[in-house]
Amino acid sequence: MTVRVLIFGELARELSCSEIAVDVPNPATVRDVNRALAAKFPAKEALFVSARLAVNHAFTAVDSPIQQSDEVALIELVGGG
Amino acid sequence: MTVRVLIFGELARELSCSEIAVDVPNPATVRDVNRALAAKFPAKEALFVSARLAVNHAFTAVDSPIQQSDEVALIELVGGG
Amino acid sequence: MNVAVHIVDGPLQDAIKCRGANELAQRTTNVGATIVFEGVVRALEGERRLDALEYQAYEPMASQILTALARDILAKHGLISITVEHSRGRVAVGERSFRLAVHSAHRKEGLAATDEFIDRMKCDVPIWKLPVYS
Amino acid sequence: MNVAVHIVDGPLQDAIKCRGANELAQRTTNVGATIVFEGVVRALEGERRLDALEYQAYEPMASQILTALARDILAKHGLISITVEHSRGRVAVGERSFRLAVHSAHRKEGLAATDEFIDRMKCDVPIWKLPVYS
Repeated sequence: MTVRVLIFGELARELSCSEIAVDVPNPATVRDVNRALAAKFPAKEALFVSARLAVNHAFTAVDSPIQQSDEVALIELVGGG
Repeated sequence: MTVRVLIFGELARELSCSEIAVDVPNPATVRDVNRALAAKFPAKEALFVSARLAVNHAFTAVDSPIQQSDEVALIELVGGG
Repeated sequence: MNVAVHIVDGPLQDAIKCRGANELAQRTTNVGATIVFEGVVRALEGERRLDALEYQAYEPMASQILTALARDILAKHGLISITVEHSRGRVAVGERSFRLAVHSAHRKEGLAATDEFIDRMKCDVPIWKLPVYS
Repeated sequence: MNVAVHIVDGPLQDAIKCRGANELAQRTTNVGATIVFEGVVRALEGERRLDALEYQAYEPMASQILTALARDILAKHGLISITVEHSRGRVAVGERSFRLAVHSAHRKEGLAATDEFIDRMKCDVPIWKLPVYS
């Protein structure tokens, strides 16, 4: 299945987009999404393989299941304030 | 000679006065003033013998000389803020 | 619980602080210290001169995480209230993008809470800043 | 040096804070953090209920020591400015008797300076407070 991952900040500016679509097995976990992101952007593998993902607006354990309808967001490199 | 020592706060309220006159040798040092205060109020000896005194609005070493015309103030038990 | 969180478009204004600054202390006689921390956009980011920062907030998660953080800090430090304001969108150099107001019984817990709140905000709250260079 | 000290009769008002809060940050583009700490008179002193505190300041020594302390803290922590206001005379419960406003480039030095300033003020500045019980 295809999961869309929202991205923000410097990363979104650098990639010139605000979301990344990745293909993952079905069923899939948060960890599968991290791995699919890392595989899609080998130059950013270290960032993506360990990046914190929020699922439906909450930080989620890496072995949590992911549905296609979930809202997934990459919460990394934040710098509020 | 007689040296007048200004007092403030709870101490002034407790003693119902705003200054204490003490007799010290001439010449005298700050330490002599502390000792004279302690001798005058034996119940408060521990406080007075080590109390910080300001001379002419500055904290002063205990072996500094004191003149009769100096403005001496007991700066202890402060609690600003 | 006395926690309020506001995500505001553009720079923060004086208004809320001036209007409400002492109201709580006048009502609840246990307030002994109030701390207002404000973050201001600086002209230099590394070596380059900035015009502004552009803040992106991922809502409603940003407000939710700020609220959860404020509640946690309030309970942990035994505070009386926390109010948080954070800008989104463009904030020019010299303008304010963040304000944290803490009411507490004593100074020490208020200062410790302020420090911890900002540390944790920078780790966990999905708000990003992008430099707008001169 | 950007140090200002004011001994004020009675409780502190909002005025100075609201008027000047962001002026310095707008003028000098290096300000990244402003911290305003206010001390408020609490209703309880130990077990007894208060109406007010009566502050006695030994002048000009109080202003001189506050100024020396502010200069020392400014230099030690590399701050941009410090403004101090302290009441003398009667300040009722819920009213403010002390305000410290610090401008700094970053948060950490501003918070450390705030804490150290108040600790040292309580040791060294000849201002006394007397409880006025209900």
